[in-house]
Amino acid sequence: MNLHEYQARELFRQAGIRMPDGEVATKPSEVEAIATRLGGGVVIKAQVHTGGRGKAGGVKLATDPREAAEHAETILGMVIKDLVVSKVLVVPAVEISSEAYVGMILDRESQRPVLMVSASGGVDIEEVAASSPEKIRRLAIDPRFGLLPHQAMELGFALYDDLRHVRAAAKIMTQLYDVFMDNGATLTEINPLVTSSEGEVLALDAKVTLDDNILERRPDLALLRDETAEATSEVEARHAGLTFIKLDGNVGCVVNGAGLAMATMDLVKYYGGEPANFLDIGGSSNPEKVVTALRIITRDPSVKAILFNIFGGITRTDDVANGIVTALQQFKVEVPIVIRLTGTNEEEAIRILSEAGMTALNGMDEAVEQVVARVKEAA
Amino acid sequence: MNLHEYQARELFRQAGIRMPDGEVATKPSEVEAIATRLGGGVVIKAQVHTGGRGKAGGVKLATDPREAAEHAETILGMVIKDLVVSKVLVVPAVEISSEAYVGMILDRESQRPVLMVSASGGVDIEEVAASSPEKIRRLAIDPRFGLLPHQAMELGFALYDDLRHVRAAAKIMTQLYDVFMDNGATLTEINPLVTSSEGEVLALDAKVTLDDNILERRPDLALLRDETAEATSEVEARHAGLTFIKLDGNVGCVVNGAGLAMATMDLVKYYGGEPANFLDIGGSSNPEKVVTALRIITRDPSVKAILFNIFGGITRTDDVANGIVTALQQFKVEVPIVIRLTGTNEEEAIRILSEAGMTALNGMDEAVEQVVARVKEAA
Amino acid sequence: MSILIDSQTRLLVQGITGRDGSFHTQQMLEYGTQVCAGVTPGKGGQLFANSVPIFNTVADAVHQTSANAAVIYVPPAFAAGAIAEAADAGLGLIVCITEGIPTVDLLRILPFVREKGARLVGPNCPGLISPGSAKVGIIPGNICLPGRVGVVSRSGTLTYEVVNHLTREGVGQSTCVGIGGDPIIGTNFIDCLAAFESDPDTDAIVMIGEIGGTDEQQAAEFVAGNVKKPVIGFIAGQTAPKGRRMGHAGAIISGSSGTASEKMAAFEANGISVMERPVDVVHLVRERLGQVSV
Amino acid sequence: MSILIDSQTRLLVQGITGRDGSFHTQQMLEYGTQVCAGVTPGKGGQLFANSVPIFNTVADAVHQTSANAAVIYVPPAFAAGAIAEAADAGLGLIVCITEGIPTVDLLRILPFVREKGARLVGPNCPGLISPGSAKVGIIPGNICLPGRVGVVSRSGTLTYEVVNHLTREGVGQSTCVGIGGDPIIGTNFIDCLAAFESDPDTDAIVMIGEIGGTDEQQAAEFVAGNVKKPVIGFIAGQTAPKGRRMGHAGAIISGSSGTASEKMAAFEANGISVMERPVDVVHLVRERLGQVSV
Repeated sequence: MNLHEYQARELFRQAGIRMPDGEVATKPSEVEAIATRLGGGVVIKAQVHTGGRGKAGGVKLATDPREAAEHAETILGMVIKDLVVSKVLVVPAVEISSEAYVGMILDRESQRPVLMVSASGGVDIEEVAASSPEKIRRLAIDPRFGLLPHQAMELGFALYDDLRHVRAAAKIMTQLYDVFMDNGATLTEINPLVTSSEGEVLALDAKVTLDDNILERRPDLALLRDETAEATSEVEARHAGLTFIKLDGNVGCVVNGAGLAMATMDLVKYYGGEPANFLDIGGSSNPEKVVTALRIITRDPSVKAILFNIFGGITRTDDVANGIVTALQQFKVEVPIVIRLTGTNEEEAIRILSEAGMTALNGMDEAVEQVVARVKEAA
Repeated sequence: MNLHEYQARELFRQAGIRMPDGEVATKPSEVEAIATRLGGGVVIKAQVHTGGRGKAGGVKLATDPREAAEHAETILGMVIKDLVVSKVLVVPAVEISSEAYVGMILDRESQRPVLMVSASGGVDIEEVAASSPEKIRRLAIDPRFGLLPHQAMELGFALYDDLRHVRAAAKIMTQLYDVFMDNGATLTEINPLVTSSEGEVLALDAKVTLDDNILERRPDLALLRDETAEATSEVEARHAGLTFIKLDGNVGCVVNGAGLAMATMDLVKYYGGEPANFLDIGGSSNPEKVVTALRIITRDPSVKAILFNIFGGITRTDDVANGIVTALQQFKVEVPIVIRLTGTNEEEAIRILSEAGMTALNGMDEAVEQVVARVKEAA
Repeated sequence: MSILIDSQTRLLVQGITGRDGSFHTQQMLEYGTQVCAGVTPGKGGQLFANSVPIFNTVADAVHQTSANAAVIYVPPAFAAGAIAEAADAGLGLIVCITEGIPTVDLLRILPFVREKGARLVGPNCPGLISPGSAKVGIIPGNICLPGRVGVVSRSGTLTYEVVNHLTREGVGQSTCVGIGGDPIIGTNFIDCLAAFESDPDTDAIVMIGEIGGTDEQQAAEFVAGNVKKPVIGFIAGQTAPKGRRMGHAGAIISGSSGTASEKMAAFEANGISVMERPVDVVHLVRERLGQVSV
Repeated sequence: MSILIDSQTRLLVQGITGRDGSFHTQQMLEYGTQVCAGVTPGKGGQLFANSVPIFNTVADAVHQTSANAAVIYVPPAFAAGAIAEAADAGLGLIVCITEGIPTVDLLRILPFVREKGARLVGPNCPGLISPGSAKVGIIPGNICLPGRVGVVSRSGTLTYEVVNHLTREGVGQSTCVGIGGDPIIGTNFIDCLAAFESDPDTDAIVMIGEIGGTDEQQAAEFVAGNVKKPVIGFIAGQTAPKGRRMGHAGAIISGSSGTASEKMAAFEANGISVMERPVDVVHLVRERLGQVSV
């Protein structure tokens, strides 16, 4: 789960990371008030879950409260990569002497959190990684010992010469590691980490991605989820225990298991179709999930046919069949449905479907070929 | 540094350990007010740094606020093992179904914190350890991983059968470990850990000893030091950077280094004398320390002669000589002083002493024999 | 004729009395797996299905029954602790089925598991099965057939799909291992490839990967250098968009890295036959085994 | 003719520019110790005493100078970190002089040191000296004499007292090690006894203990089972009261355990000659060496 910058800043603040003051606002008048309180120039930053907000005009410098309000007027309501900006963060403008990068990621290869630092900050770190990998220092941290003081100092010396800056950066790295581990993050990032003209080292941006699995244990973090920043159908799917991702095609897919769901999408493409979505109903079957899945998919006007691909293991195929029948009783599905079912309780499932006037196929290829053909017929 | 029970309770509370409510008081009227607030029966517990307060009458049960005030009257001001009781803790009386012991100590052998639990609580655990060691379960905790959940559960099962009690005890053990590690303790102990008649698991006592070395980093903990609970001369010595412990003899000893100080005391005894104190002036010499050392020792009327035993390494013997001379200018020392100096700057030291009309010996045995002889002359 | 588990495996089930644990224990018993103990704190002394003794702690269970492997069905909040408990009790193989364990718990516990010398499979995986000998986890027994093809996969149902094709065509399996789709897992492709390579009863290996990370690329390099047996590979997620997590926490294309095409290219460059569709597994295995036997 | 350090030791000083660090580095240089580098963050590039290069980090220093041992004089708040840094840089011997390090820091860092394969001496110890070859720490060089008696001690000045007696009587030392008086230390009596036992240039061992803990008792048992060379022992604190910390954090009699008499009894029971007074060291060493040569 991605956090907004203002939310990430709150976690940073709890860990003691030095940052300029800042407040979040939803109206230009609030922005004006905050700018007045802060005094001097301020930066207004759109709070959206996407990169490139700067290029999109979502970050603006204002020299006085009035100008701040004007910029807020422009930014609030702006659409950046399909997301509407409903909040802005207002922070004092800082005179910057240098910009560095400090980030922690979950590294699959070392199975450890990895701290990455670069003296070239303020730019897209993935570009730096691609073009000048030697500019990035990486350190895999052993959670048994945490980030040791000398490790943080060594990385600090990779960023700065001045001992005060080195110590301040080392401290911030330790705090960033704490944010990562204490909140179950998969990413914590400061880009840029700056030295101000007063010689302070400050985090000018805050980025945190949380592990979804931590949210059950941490209701305080779960509260940070901003569902207005997500597609409605994905939110609905999550509430029903499904994983749904909208794609650009026209073949709706309902599958159990993420790997099989991806393989199903791939097979649709293989047979000349285009998947309209990724949808995983998960391991434990439940007719209600199937109903929700069908409801979400049928809402998408580009969907011309729907494919069920169910390999019953823990998932009981009769539950899925029941779900389909129930859904069709609850609402009308205008597009053809092709059903592939095999595995646990498959005979019962076929019986349920045939009672409702439907048939099921046994092979995945066969089913995909058929659903693609149906879409072509519809066109 | 030993904490009072009420201070230890505060650390326990921060870690979330379940305990009965309780408040500290210095006057019977306060005790009465607390007992009224708490309602029902209360226990009034003397806050002193020594064991056996129960046997000494420092813990009393009161059935109502009036009786509580009466007990407080008795206990406040009571002297237990040379310590005056100036504070009492007032807690509600709890009906107890069982008493267990849970403690963490710093274990030298494993170089780890060791958790000890016993279903036989509420009694002197050292006695249990001596008489029925099989009744105590011990677990050395690896700080790289902390107290793992299954370890705590296993120990919980050693105390209780009921799963709710087991889980509650396991949680308390984890919290007790946190108190130990988060505050740099060398001992954290709950004796007794009880099950109440309502089925709760509660800490009925709280004992914490802090590592003196943590205090510089943790001013919040340093504030907990209760100098009224220590001998004045030992407090004065600590402020001057000395370690001083009063003993029962009549030969005052001023030594550099703890091992040499002990060996000096032993040698005094060997030659028929009795050391009046342990006093270590520490590694870095400083004439002011020597002055304080002499002031503290000469205040003790039982001291009949004073022995300096200084082996100069980091300690400069000339600094010590200067300290002696300065002290004798500042106040009169009525008893004979025998000085043994050797090592760093020893020639300069001898010059300083001889200018002041004193001589120094080179050998430790010789010096000790002489000081013992002086005491016998004085007798 | 298997890796990691066989008919000698003495299995202990952690969370045996839970909903999933009891259902799948029943399944494992029916499959013939030697389930010798269960653990549920507070239910020590009871019996599961009138036959399997239940203990309060893994240590007790191991002491009483000489179990040598554990499978874990406890809720996510307790799963990392359960893994540690199994490792601490000296179990050599720990299979964690539980989904939804906070990654930070795994980061903390994996070094402990490693120090104890245990092998963890999963978490969030279907477990493994050595057809005809033993099943540990949730892979349906009825889709498997004893034989000489090893299967290793990041996925659950996709594995079933592939295994089902093999079985229907009479191509049996030595062992099928689901390693799980999380970013942090105990046993990876390379571990399983190495085990299959040295298993005298495995002739060919099917490896089922997906988008995200670089495990398949590293596995491919490992194959080139260390695996003589034929390897047939599949990658799910050719049509997956960038930056979106495709169900599995590990299935996400970050930037330009972790794409299916990159992984398939790595397979081909290192002598791994690439399946375009799951169904292709049968003819590719036969083709490669034919090559080898020539 | 020594243990742990000799004329080949290439020493790095952590905290070389501090008050204690600079004073003792000067002393070590004068004694002839090969001090090849110093570390003080922020002073990298400078020179100490116009000769010893200073680096910002231990890693840099080791990389540039091939140092193989470190001595630490940094303040207590940074000392555990400095120990970890030295271990992480691959130094095999780390001598920590610093007094007052929170025990909890040591508890956390010791497993790291051990995993890195480093030996820590101390903390809160005077260090060690191999007379005539090298001195690492603060033991005064002028009281030592090259020779064949190994000395190991929990104490500082008491060691000097004993060594001084030996030297005055012409009994030289192979190495003198101060292991420190804290409850948690890196190197204990047994480690040093084992090293002296296998050092061909040590003929007899003097062990100076004190009240508190059971290290001396364990060492005595070790001597009985593993040490053929004569051992002469001393215990300070016969007159110490119970329950009071005698300066050293480790020097405390808890309950009835850790008393001097208990320790002296353990010495005698295990063939260790017990010195009543420090001065007795000379005749006991001579007596025991005489016995051995008979």
